[in-house]
Amino acid sequence: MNLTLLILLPLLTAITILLLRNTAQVKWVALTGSTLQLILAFYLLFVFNNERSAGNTAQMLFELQYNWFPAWHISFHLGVDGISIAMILLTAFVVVAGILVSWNITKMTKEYYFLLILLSMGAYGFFVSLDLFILFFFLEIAVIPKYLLIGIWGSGKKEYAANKLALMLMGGSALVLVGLLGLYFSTPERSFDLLALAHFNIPIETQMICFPLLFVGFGVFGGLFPFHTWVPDGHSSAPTAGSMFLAGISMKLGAYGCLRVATYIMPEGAKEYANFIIILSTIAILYGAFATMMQKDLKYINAYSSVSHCGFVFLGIGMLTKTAMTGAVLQMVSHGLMTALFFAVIGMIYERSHTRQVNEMGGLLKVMPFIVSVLFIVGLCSLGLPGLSGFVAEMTIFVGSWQNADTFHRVATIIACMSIVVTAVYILRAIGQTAMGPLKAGFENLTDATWNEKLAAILLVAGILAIGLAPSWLNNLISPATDIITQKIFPMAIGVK
Amino acid sequence: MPNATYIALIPLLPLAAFILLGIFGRKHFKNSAGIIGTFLLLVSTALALYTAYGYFFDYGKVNGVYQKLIPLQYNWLQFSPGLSIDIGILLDPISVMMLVVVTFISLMVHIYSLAYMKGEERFPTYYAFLGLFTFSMLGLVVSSNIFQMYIFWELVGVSSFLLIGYYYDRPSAVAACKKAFIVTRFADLGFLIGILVLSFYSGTLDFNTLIQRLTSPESSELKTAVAASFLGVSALTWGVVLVFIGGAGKSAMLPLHIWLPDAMEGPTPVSALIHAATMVVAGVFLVARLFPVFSMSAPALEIVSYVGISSALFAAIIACTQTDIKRVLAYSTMSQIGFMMFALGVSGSGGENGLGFTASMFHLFTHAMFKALLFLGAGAVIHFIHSNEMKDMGGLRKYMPITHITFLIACLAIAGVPPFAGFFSKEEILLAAYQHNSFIYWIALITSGLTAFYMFRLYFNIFWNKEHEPQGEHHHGEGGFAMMMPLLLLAVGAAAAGFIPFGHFVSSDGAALESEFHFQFSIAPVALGLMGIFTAMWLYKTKNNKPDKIAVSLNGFYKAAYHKFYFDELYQLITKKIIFNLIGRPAAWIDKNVVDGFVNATGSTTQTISEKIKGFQSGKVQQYAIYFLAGVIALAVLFIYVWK
Amino acid sequence: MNELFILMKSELLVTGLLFLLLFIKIGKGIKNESLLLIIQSLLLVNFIIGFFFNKEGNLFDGMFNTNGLIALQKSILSLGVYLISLLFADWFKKSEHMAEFFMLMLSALLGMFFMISSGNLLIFFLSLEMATIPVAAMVNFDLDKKISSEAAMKMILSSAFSSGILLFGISLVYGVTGTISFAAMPAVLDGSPLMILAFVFLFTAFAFKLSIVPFHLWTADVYEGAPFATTSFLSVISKGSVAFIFMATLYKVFQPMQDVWYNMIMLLSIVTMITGNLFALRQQNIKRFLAFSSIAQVGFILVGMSSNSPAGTASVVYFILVYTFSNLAAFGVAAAIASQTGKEKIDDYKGLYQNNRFLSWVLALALFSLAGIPPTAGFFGKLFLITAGASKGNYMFITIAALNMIISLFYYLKVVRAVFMDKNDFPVEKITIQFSTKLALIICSTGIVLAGIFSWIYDYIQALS
Amino acid sequence: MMEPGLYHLLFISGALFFIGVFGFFTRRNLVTMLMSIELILNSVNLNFIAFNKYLWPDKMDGLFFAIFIIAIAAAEAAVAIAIIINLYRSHGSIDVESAEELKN
Repeated sequence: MNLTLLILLPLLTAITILLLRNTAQVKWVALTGSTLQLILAFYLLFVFNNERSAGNTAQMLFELQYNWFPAWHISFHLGVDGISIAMILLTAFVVVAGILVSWNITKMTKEYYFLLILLSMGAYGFFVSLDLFILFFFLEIAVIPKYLLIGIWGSGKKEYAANKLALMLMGGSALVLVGLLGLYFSTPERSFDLLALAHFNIPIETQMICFPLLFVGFGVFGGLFPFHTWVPDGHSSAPTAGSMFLAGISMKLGAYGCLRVATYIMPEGAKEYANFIIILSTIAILYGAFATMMQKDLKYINAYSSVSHCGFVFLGIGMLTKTAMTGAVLQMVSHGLMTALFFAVIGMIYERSHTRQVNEMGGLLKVMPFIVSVLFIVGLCSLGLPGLSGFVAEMTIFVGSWQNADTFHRVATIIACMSIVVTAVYILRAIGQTAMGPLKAGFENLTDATWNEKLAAILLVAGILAIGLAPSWLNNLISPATDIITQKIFPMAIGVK
Repeated sequence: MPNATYIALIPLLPLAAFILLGIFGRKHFKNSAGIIGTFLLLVSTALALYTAYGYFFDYGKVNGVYQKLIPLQYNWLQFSPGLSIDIGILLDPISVMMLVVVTFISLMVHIYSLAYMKGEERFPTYYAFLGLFTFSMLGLVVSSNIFQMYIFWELVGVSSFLLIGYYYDRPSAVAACKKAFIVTRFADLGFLIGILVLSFYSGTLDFNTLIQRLTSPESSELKTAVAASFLGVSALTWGVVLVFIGGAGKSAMLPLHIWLPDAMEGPTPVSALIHAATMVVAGVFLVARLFPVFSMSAPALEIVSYVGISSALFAAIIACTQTDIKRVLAYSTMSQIGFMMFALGVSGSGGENGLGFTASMFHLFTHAMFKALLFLGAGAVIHFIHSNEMKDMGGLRKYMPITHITFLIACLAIAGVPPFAGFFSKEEILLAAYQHNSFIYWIALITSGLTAFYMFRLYFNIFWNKEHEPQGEHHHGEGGFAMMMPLLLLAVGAAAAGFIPFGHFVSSDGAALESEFHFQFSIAPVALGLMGIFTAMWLYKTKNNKPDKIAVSLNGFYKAAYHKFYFDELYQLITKKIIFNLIGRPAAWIDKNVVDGFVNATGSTTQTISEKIKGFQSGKVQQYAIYFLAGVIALAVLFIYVWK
Repeated sequence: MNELFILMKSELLVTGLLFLLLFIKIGKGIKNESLLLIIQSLLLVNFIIGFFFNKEGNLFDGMFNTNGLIALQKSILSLGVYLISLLFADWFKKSEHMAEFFMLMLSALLGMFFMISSGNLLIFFLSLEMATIPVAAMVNFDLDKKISSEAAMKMILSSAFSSGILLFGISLVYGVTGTISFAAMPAVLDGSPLMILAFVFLFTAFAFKLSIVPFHLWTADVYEGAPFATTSFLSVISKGSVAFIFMATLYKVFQPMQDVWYNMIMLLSIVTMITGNLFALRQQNIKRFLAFSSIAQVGFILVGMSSNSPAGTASVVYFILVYTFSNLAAFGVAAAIASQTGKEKIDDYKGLYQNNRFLSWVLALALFSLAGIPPTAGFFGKLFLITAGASKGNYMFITIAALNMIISLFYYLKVVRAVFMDKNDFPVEKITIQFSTKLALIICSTGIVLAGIFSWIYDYIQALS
Repeated sequence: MMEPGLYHLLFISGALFFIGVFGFFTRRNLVTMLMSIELILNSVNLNFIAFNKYLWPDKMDGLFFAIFIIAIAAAEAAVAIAIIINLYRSHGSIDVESAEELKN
């Protein structure tokens, strides 16, 4: 399969949208484009599995290389492994759902969908790039659409939030850039190629400098503590689909970068700094959860909980075992779906009740059973209920973390585990106040979800269940890829202990 | 080997009910939901009984020892080589016994609810949740893998949450369901970490392998697990104690019991199913499942027994003072589970030593019958009276004769009066305690006296005491056939279950355990029980002021017991004051002011600097030239003298 | 003799144009509209011819050099001038002295061509003055505006002062080395203190032209006071030409002193970026805003320049091409708005998107390109500059440069925010855009989008340098 | 009478340079400032001539340079004066302080 299709299809969709005049057409084109992309993503999964079962053991499949800037040894190098496919699937799901939930946007519809599709293109491109330059290119492509989405269609202190987001992400990418250049110049042949860099042993001194730069840089995108402060404001000010994209896809770009670029290319650096990562992520997990407990705005609740959940991703990476890293990727996918769904539901509630303050709501289960049921599902997923994706991911991380036998890792793992209780507290608090209890006056006439909202919710719930009920397909997809990464860190270690 | 398909159907049919009713129930099965759910469960129960029959009498026993069979196993999630979650079915005596108990009680509750919940707006949802719960509980008991158990453990928790919160528009129900979930979740944390510890040292998550590796004396895994220690306690002990914390949370053991009384906010049949007969004994089941490993660690067993006995006593005392009938039952449940727990704690593994184990399981079995009966009976009463409070009841024996009789049977059973079921199981427990630890035995003895007292206090307060004053429509008290039938069936169970030679089927090592009946030994407990009953009769059979007097004379103690020894207040303090105010609020504050503040400060500093330096651009061309020349000179000086 | 025509073809062409204009002006028979059309087509011809008949060689004993790269640089400048002639059509048509303006511009362009080709300090100096003095007159072209003459005064006095400093430096160079020929100089440069002093003097003259801090103070005032056409000429063409020759001088002539100038450039680059950014943060007037932003951009150009390698040359030339597109697009939009509404404040742009979608998108695209956001060419330009700069291994420097991109993004976004997000009860009305302006804006936008993605443009530059 | 050496000339030229600079910095009248610039340029001329004569008598670059500087100075002055006249028209003054509108 030609991977450029994954980038070209959204690009074509975006251009078509720009050329259209009629808003209804715009919506349908966007939906068709993104649905095709979803089908394409599934097709990719299918052919990937076929290739693998046919015995193709190459690290990356469907590689494609085109010399882009030969003078700089920049090539348009694409390829996928299990991790990328997982992320592509995630993106495809979230994009379709995001487009569905924003069906009723009336303000500058064309521009809105254009930006959404552009954003998704950035994500697809990012996940298939094997050249760090184009990876960086796609990483940055996504910044401005986010800014505009928040700034134009957002609510609340949107301008502040949009600015903060754009600037902090830009700060992150500045660090990434410097780190990338460090890598680039450390190789004799001056290459941005991910695989070439990974096979070349980067000098330790370079790793010591570049690893933190890249990790923190990508970490800003991924909401790494203490660089997460754009997350709550950004998420809560963005329009529904914007929040979904931000939390569901964008934050994953950062985490993916941390894993694929920083950790994979610089194993020594990863080993050296693993403890810092663990400390930061552990703090993020628990502190994010506690901070969530005090929030009253539903979007803030989900945003802070994203900080906490993304902490798990970093924890998984920092633990440096194959299982934990697999868990980290699982958590990326799981959190992506879950948080997108959460934001979608919040958006649906907000559209009807015109408030996001939990204490102003109550008893919504009575008037909108579908929406609230979805809220329950997503809440339960967030607190790690078995059968839903969150559980699989978190448990994989915990089991993987526990494979490190020393006290430090143990303590970190236990602290991280403690968050499952705190998560339960805030999720139940939020759900209890909004969905349960006596119905507040003025909410009697609210309606339940419309077809597009139902479709979006069902799509994402299906994703969550697909991982939650039968995780092994995803696990088997991811773990060979994470194995390669950990093998590079501990060349001797095979499997557990 | 049995055919795995139909065994798998046992849990899957309730799941089917859940999916069917959960998704389509509201629209399509508004009225038929109960029938559908009940029918599916009926099939399930039949299959469970068939399985039990097959296991106990056909293929289960090899050379006189019940085998652990795994007819079905499916690799669900592979963590790393050797470490995987396998969803499977493990058949051994306790799981088969639990299959029967769970399906049977659940079926009773399903039938009972047909009448009890009739006309509820969310009737299909109710049956969907019941289905989910039954599925999860069945999945839990047949787990072949410790992680599988954890999975279903959590699912059980969530179904409990959903059912407690069934009346979601009542703030108290909402609070209760949250509390139940969070408290058990807190305990699950221990379970989870325990799993991590055990799996790390055993290198597996599979129950059989895990038990085998951690118990055979020559295994290297056991040696490392014993040798490794943290804070002076061996890793093995840590592991099992942590797992026990999980069990204690689910089983409402001290001090994690606070959710159970509140959980009575759910519909009464739910209380019967979840909070009396099945889910709350999951903790006991967990300890029993891992019993061989527990028995490798003496401190862990001690903890189990002391937690069990103190919960038993503590709950019994509180039960004597409560006036909400469901709460009394809740505390009695807690107390009885305490019995089961300490029975495990005082048990040894294998042969005669395993008496406690068998006793515990036996009590679990009989308790399920009579406690479900009690709850359903109480439900019938509540259905009639529309109140949970004793003060609104009295003299109901005339209005609800069947309920009255069955309730009485259950009370006798729990009080340990021969020949009812409770007598046999409790005797065994006391015997096991007597053989191992006399301190525990004495406490247990007192507790069983108290049990008789509070149960009959309840009984007399409901059915005797003051006369009932019928208001308006309340002519016939009984709730119809659907409600009667389960009561009767369970009453039969509560009366007769004791005669099952339980030791033949369930024992710590699979081999039959001949339990002897010691007549002399039974005198003390039975006498104490009768004493409790008569005290209750003296105090409560007719309306009088003796109870108040006693309450006054006990003053402080009574008050403390009435307020459940202030555990709720303590938890309130910890959660509201400490967690929210001392951790949550500062975390949120720090995020807003320090972390975020730093970012904002960077922004505003930049702005300020930008404002400050605007003077350089003064608009005076001569000044520009001065800066120009100054720049030239500075560069020249810098590069000629300083920076070579 | 034939060679002279080939090698100096651009210069001769421009001279020819100049004279043509002069004659037309004397003739006085043509209306502004048609004259502008003629000029535009001539400038287009000039730009196109720049790509043909290119040959490497030198004339007059090495006083005049040319090669493929230099020809390309000239083409970029010609392109810029052509775009300016298109962009500000509205203003030109209203102007009484359009022909004079073009004459001045072309003579400045001629000076720049010579400057880029110069192989000798004397030619360099002469052409530099030739490129400066007409611009001062161009600054004063809004004759009835007070600030226009103030700006012109500041410009001419400052540049005269800087010429003085430059000349003093040249005299010292001459004193120390005895030569003013670029070719002969590297052999005799010794890095003595006096030489360093001389170099500093020379350097500051370049720095003045490029608006490097602290020699930049005239920039904002002049940009603000000057008419849009002049401002864009100053900020794009003038700056570009000086950057080209500055780079050539550093790489070829002062190669032996590269340790000294590397540090100097690094230091000034940092200071320039930071100062430019900090000043730009606060600006309300769009011209002044773009002035400071262009100062910050120069800081970036210095990063690339510091690499002292062909890659550095290529990236600087490429960046200037990109910068030409981006900055001209921004100025073009601002001028279109200003010429119809007289609004030059960023606050006036609030709600611009409501009535002027095309202008808003072009402006946004231009600003994103200036900020270095993909997929615009500005991203590639900045990245190549930084990559080139990083080849020296000085990561502190690179980090500071990269972090400065954040501040710059902040203020570019400020404009974007005003255009797209802020509410305004009286937004800018629908603006009618001249066809030629629109054409130029489209060319610029296309350039912004495609110059990066189509990598052969960069490859072409790289091949030449 | 002593033959003036290179250093004398350099001294004078240096002095001239700084006088010019000082004048440029301090005078308020635009024309005077322009004259100060002329001083600077002349100091440079002096430099060129002196270097040419004393150090590199065989290379005439300095001499040519000086001639060109004079020419350029004239051109510069012409444009500058034109601008100053225009400034006078609009501001009514040729005081440098009258034109400080553009700032910050």
